[in-house]
Amino acid sequence: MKRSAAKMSDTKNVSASTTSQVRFGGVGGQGIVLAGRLLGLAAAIFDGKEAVCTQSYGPEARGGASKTDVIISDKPVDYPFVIEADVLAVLFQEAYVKFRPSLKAGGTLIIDTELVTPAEDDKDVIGIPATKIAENLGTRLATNVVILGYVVGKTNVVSRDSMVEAIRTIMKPKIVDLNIKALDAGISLAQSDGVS
Amino acid sequence: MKRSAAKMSDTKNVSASTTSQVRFGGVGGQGIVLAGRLLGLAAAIFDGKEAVCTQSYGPEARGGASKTDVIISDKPVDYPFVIEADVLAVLFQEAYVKFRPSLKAGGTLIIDTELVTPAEDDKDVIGIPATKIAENLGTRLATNVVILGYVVGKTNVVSRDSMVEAIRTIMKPKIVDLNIKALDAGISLAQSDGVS
Amino acid sequence: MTVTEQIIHPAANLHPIDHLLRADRLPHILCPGCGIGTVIHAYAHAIAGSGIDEDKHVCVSGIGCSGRAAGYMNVDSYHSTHGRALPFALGIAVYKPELNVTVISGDGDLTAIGGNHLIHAARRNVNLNVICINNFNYGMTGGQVGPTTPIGAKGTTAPNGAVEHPFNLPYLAKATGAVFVARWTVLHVREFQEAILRSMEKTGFCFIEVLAPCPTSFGRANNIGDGLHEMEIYRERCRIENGASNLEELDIDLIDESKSITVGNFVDIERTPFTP
Amino acid sequence: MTVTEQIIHPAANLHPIDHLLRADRLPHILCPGCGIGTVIHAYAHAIAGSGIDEDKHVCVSGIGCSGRAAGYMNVDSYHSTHGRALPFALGIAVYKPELNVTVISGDGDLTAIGGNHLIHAARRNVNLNVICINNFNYGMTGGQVGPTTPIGAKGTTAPNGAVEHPFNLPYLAKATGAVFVARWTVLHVREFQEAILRSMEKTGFCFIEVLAPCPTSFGRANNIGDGLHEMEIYRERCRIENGASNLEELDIDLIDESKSITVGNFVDIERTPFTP
Amino acid sequence: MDLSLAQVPVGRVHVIAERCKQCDFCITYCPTDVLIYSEETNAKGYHYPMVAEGKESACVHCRFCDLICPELAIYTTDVADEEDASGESDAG
Amino acid sequence: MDLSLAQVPVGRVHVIAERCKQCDFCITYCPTDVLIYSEETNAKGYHYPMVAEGKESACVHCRFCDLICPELAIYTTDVADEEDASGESDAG
Amino acid sequence: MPDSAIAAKVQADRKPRVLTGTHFMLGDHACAEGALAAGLDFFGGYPITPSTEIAELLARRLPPLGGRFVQMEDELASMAAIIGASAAGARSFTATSGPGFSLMMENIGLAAMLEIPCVIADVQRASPSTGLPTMVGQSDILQARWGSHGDYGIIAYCPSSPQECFDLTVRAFNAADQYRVPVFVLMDEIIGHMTERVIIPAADDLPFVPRKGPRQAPGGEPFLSYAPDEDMIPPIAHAGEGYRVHMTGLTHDERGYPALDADTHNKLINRLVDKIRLNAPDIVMYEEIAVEDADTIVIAFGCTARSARHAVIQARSEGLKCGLLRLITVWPFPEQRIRELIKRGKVKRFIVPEINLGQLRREVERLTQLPVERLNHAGGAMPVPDAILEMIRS
Amino acid sequence: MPDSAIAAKVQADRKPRVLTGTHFMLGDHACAEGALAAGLDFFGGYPITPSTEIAELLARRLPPLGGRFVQMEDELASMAAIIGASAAGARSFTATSGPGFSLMMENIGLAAMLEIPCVIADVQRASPSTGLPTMVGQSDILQARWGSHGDYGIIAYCPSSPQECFDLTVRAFNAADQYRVPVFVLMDEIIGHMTERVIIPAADDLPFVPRKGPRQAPGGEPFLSYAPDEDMIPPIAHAGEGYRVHMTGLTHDERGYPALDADTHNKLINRLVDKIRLNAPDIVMYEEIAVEDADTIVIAFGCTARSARHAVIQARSEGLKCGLLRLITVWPFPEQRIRELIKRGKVKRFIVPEINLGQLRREVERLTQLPVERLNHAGGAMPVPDAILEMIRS
Repeated sequence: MKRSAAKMSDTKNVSASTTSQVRFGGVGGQGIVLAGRLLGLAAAIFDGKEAVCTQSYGPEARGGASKTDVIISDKPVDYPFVIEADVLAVLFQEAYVKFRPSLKAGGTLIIDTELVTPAEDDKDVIGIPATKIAENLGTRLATNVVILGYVVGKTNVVSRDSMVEAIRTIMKPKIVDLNIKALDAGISLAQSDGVS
Repeated sequence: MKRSAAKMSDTKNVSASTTSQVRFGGVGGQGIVLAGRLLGLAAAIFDGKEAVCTQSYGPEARGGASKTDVIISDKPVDYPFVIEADVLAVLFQEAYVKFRPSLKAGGTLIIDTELVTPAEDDKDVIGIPATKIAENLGTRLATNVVILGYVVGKTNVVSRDSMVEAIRTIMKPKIVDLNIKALDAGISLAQSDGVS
Repeated sequence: MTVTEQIIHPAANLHPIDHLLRADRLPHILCPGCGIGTVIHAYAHAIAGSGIDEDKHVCVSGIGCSGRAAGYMNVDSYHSTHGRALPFALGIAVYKPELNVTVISGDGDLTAIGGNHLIHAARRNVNLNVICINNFNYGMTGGQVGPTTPIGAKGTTAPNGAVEHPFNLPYLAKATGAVFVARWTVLHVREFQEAILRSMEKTGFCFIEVLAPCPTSFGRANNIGDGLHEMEIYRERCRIENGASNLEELDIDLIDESKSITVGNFVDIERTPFTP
Repeated sequence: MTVTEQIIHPAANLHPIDHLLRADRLPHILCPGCGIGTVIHAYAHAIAGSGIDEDKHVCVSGIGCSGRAAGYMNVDSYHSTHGRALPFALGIAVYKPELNVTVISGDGDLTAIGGNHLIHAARRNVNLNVICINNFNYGMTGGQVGPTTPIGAKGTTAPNGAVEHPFNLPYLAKATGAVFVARWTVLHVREFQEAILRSMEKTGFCFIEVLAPCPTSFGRANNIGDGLHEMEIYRERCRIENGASNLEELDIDLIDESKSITVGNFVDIERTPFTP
Repeated sequence: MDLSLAQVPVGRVHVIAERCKQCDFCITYCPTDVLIYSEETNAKGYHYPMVAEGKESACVHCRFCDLICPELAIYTTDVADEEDASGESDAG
Repeated sequence: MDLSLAQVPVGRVHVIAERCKQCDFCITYCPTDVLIYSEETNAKGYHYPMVAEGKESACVHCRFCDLICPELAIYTTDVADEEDASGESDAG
Repeated sequence: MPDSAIAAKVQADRKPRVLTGTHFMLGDHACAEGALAAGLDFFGGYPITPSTEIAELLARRLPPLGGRFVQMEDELASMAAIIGASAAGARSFTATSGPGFSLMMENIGLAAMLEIPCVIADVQRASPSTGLPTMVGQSDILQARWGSHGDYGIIAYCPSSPQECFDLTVRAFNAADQYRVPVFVLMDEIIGHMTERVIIPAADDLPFVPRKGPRQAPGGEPFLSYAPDEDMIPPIAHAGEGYRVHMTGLTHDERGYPALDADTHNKLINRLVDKIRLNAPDIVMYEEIAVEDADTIVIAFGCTARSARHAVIQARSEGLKCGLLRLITVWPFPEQRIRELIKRGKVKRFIVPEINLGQLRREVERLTQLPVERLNHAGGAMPVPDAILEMIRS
Repeated sequence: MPDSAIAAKVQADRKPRVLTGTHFMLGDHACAEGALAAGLDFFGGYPITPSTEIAELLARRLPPLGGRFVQMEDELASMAAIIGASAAGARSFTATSGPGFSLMMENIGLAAMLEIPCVIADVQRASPSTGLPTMVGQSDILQARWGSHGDYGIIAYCPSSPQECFDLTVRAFNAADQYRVPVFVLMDEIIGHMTERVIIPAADDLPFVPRKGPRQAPGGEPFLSYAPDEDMIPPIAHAGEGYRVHMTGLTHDERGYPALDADTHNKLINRLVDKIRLNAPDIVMYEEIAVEDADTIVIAFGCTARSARHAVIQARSEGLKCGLLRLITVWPFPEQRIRELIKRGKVKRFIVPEINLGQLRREVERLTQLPVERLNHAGGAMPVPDAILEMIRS
């Protein structure tokens, strides 16, 4: 088809759509891009929602603050970046400073207590020992999935089963189980807070 | 000045201008470009007329028919190529075949008898032994100036003195005299015809 | 046995090798005494002698007088852009390894603007036969000096003589990885033809430099006279040294008459060819 | 004589050589364990030690991680386009011969896309000091193989290992005419610095290849681990042979642990420099 | 230069006059000096090679005139071959 | 590798902590093993070098840690020079 | 050993040529998968951000499928190599970004002149010069049309999603072969680095338009590589097929031989331009939302069209009479459709948001004296929906 | 020995830098003499028809005058070298034609981004690709504006005679230095290979606009290479002057340091474009004949303008109300003047003859809905006056 004319119905009550904007902030090598892709994959393929994942690259391959945005909605996602984050999860001090303003009032801020020290006046910060948990599971490389699990457990933006499927789809078989453990550790930690 | 607006008077009776279109036809290496530049130089600088000289290049450095056009007028010359030649001087058979049609009815056709054999039905061809004359002067390299001299003598499109000045201006000192001889040989041959 | 007579053929017809040339385009545009025609001629004979299906020969050229070579060969032939004959040919040779691809182009095309592709094609050992026609200058544009112009030789862009050290092409080809390297002149037409045949036999990057007269531009600028005079320089000063080991010493000095010009087949080795 | 204490300086301040760096731009963007910073550092020391007015030093770079070098040098410095650092620098050096122009760029920039300018600048013997930082791959774009990647080494565009024969850069530089040719590693920082000084003294085309770790891209792809591990490879396998005559045999094989890596100052000759 | 000959056959000279540009190569390098220039010129005005008087049996079919010719304007055939009545020329 | 020393002075180690990226070069290649990592990390989260306990007089000011450092994050001065009260550092 | 290497790769990677199914895929990867699905035979490229992921995926995927992946020494070589491979019959492809695209311009002109099909993906970044290599731009639009010297025709697709990166790359290969022309996939960094759902159909459901080959056997009458059919496209014969073709960047006759005269040139170049211009109705693609009664029409492409769509739908929900014309082909430009919309007399103004300083806007201005309002950013960021919404409301 | 060579040249050639006087001169040579008269210091070039005569003359004339002539290995190197020389303070120049112009595109973008002055002569030939190397074209007009990736500003002059080849080349060097921008002299083969009277004024009568240098001594506060004055042009400091400048093709701040963010990029690139766009009134040049009351206005440039002039004067003598707007600068395009002419309400149509398939015509169409009639030839021949006259009459 050369041309597709959208029905007017397409243009009705778009504002009714429910959309979650999730941002991961960190530094090259921490796997936050992977975290974002896992979340988006789980939403778009296994939860049947609409999802877009984007990331910002700096010139540094290492050492610069970078971010990954995931937008999840029940309607097609047009603008692919976070405008006001519902959830901001950060694993790097510079990233905390740079992206903190993008969290909407009342949004969920999650940090790794070992890697980030929030400003004194920063209220309602959820600090979790993601790195420690990952180390206890055998490798700090799983830190990204621990915090991802926490986001999932906290927000239910996607189902745990879909996350597991996403992990199985993307990751090498030999590290799948480890990462499912990391995921569940994050989820249970979130739920044990009893916040969600 | 950013902008020059021509007076309307500029646009009056342009057709009144007298213009001569001279074409030299030959082959790379015969010096027809030089012949054209000498003629244009004499007209534009030493006779105070308007003159433009253009040439056509083929892909061949040697062996292809090429031409040099000289337009001489008492008004600025706009279109720089021969449309209908008043004079056509050719030194190469292919050039004769290719450019003969560009001569206007009643125009002057000059050929080197040694280098060009005109079509049987071609009337009013002026054949001159330019190469022979040049050889007698010491080098066939002067053939181009002999035929140029004939054009000048025949048409008086520029003065002999201006031609001499042009030769002195362009040519290396040690070949100036030779070429003036060649020029005069052409001129006197033309005038001896008593045609002009 | 009868005595010889001689047969004058009409223009249309027919040299025995014409079937490998686009004979309807002859005579070609090249100047009297230019050596490029002899290279075209030798390549045609090499195709005929290669024992390889004529339809499997491909000729690629760049831009310039030598770049016109492809246009006269009656095989699949491509006249590409200035300097890009080698990557163009790489595309053909890599995609259809069954083809025998020969690049014929000039020194300016292959070593000035095309120099990067030359060293990388040699490094990769792409299966190509390269015939680099070296006439020591840019002929098509009227005789500018280039990276092969001997020091002191004149050109329109070096009216007082070239001051840049020229490339020693066989050495450059060897240093960058060519598996067959030769230098001949168009006067050494039999040896040159043999070298082309060898390059067609071999798999890998083969480089043949062939010196050719350019009477109209280089010859005139350097008082060499016509093509025959440059051929005479080759005859008088060329020294055949097949397998010469001292490639770094094979610079060409056309000006100093005491200097000899070494020609021959210099390199013939095996190295893994490029098959991505 | 007192015992040593140690002084922890605040971020702003101040290494003794900082005046030759754009210290306000430090820390630079290069990865932990990357060797490029050591090259920048060595070049700064060489400027200081050259005895040449700092204002007469010029640094030109191309594109890539190594191409960022110019941006950190507190001399007149130019970050040009990919592959064009050499002709850009030629323009400066030819127009202002009183300047001491150093080109610092990567293997990909100088020998892949920039290869033609390298061989022609060497052929002409342009008065330039070239520091070619060889980290065996394209770092900035994430670890693609290039013309210096050893056969068998992995990169994102050669997941099963590079199959192309790499350049032997000292041999290429010599074969095309460089008057000073050296290869060192960033571990040989003192010798490397001496080589830079020598190139600053000499008039003509000087080429220094310096091997530098790229832990993020090349190291990770080839299980070398971090920058220190690549430095350890240099320490274990480099053999110093100044004036080595067999340049054609100086290929680098990082993978085969039995192969040594020859480093040293190989060529130091005089040849008419390019002064058009 | 290698002008040695395999055997000494008798050759017939064939000239494609209109292709000739008078470069002199064939005339100069004929090992048995068979060739001279024609009186007449071709359409482009060039004199082309022809067999000199008295040289009618001198051509040894070494093919150098053929191979060196930049214009593909000359070649030779082996008279013996022709007597074997092999009509088509396979000088290539 | 040439790590030979001209003389054996006593050096003072200077560290610009915020530039360090913990590449390990200075610590590994210090000929007298003067350096160890700090407990604390800098703003970017890297541990930086410091003089090990008991090594306070071990630095011989060979400057290798300085020259090899990709970050210009460390250098040494000659204590003797300082006692000549030459304030400015000319390690370069 | 390279053969064994290929064998090894086949072991290592058993994935089929067409990854039929539903994926959450990076735009650059979707483009590369589209090339594979279209039957890619030869890739010649050079690393450059933000296009490198295309080459990296093909380096893994193409050789096990029997194709050839070559990392060339530079972009000039990449472009020349894909033309050469295509001259031998390969579906060939390269991917680059602005600086590399500039280096390819001379040989893009050669491909146009030789009428050798090839596909070039340009993942646009913030330009000019080195600019912001990792950040978005849409400023190669006019370069894609006019970047090589002289007049010639090309086709350029602008995907707005990873799905379109796949679909339009497949289409690009078909268009290149159908029209014997270089075809561009003009992506931008945001689309190339965006991960989203991509649905890849079954291999048999993919469109495939083969090249028109000779209708004569080799060896007979000379084959005319440049004798056009009524569609203005000549059949093509490839190296090694026995037709003894000649192709030259010089002005040439139907046989392909140099013909250095003005008339031949004028005839040839007009055909090169007209074969795209006059076939535009079959080539042009766009998507429309609610343009029927719109007094304000937003014209957008690439990532910018996503914000435009959001703004238009929002504005409609506020009762504003606006619509979106999303360009899928920027070249040929959908002149005819825009003239139709204007002729209806309902539209009062156009809004053209782009991540450049107003390149496509110029094309719209040629067609109308109605206000053409601009929303431009030189590069590094895409317009937020609210910025476009504000202009619609104003 | 090269020095002695130069000495020898000085012996051989005592001609002064400025050939004051009246000459019968080739267009290419007039361009080269213009460069010398403007104070050319460095030429880097590569042979290409029909521009080669420019390089050949400079090879003879420049070294004896103390300048540097370098024949580079290719056009990419030529362009990079003249930028480098200019960064060191040289008035630098290269000359080429279509194919070489395409190869220069990437580094033309660098010159624009670094704001390093340089002059490029493009002697246009029949294109695309190799085309007709020895025959005329005018089809690099839009490439000159859009050929490099991204948005940037340039200036382009189109001489119609050897005299203007001289005059406009002098002007090009001044404009390049005044606006810190690459400037093109867009000649065509007919003008370049035409010999006509050229009057060269006394050296003191030649305009000379120097570069704005730093207003501070070196060694003090950091010099800001990219801090613009009110005219939007920053002063420039050169290599070796002690200012420790840094220049990068990356997006940069006023100090010249990389600043990789969208806002800096947007500000910088808008200035690069606006410094030409907003200074256009001072840059634009055109010549008018009898436009005052014209209902038909012919817009032409280069060699085509000569036939147009002849046709317009002829038509006027026949009483037809027509006029000629001859463009001397094609970029910036004289938008303002054409809008003025339209606003007068007298003009009913425009005729745009060009030796391309309608490139400049597009610019006119952007400004008006009046008929813009085309007279196009793809290349190899210039329109005869009668062809234009016919259109005026019709």
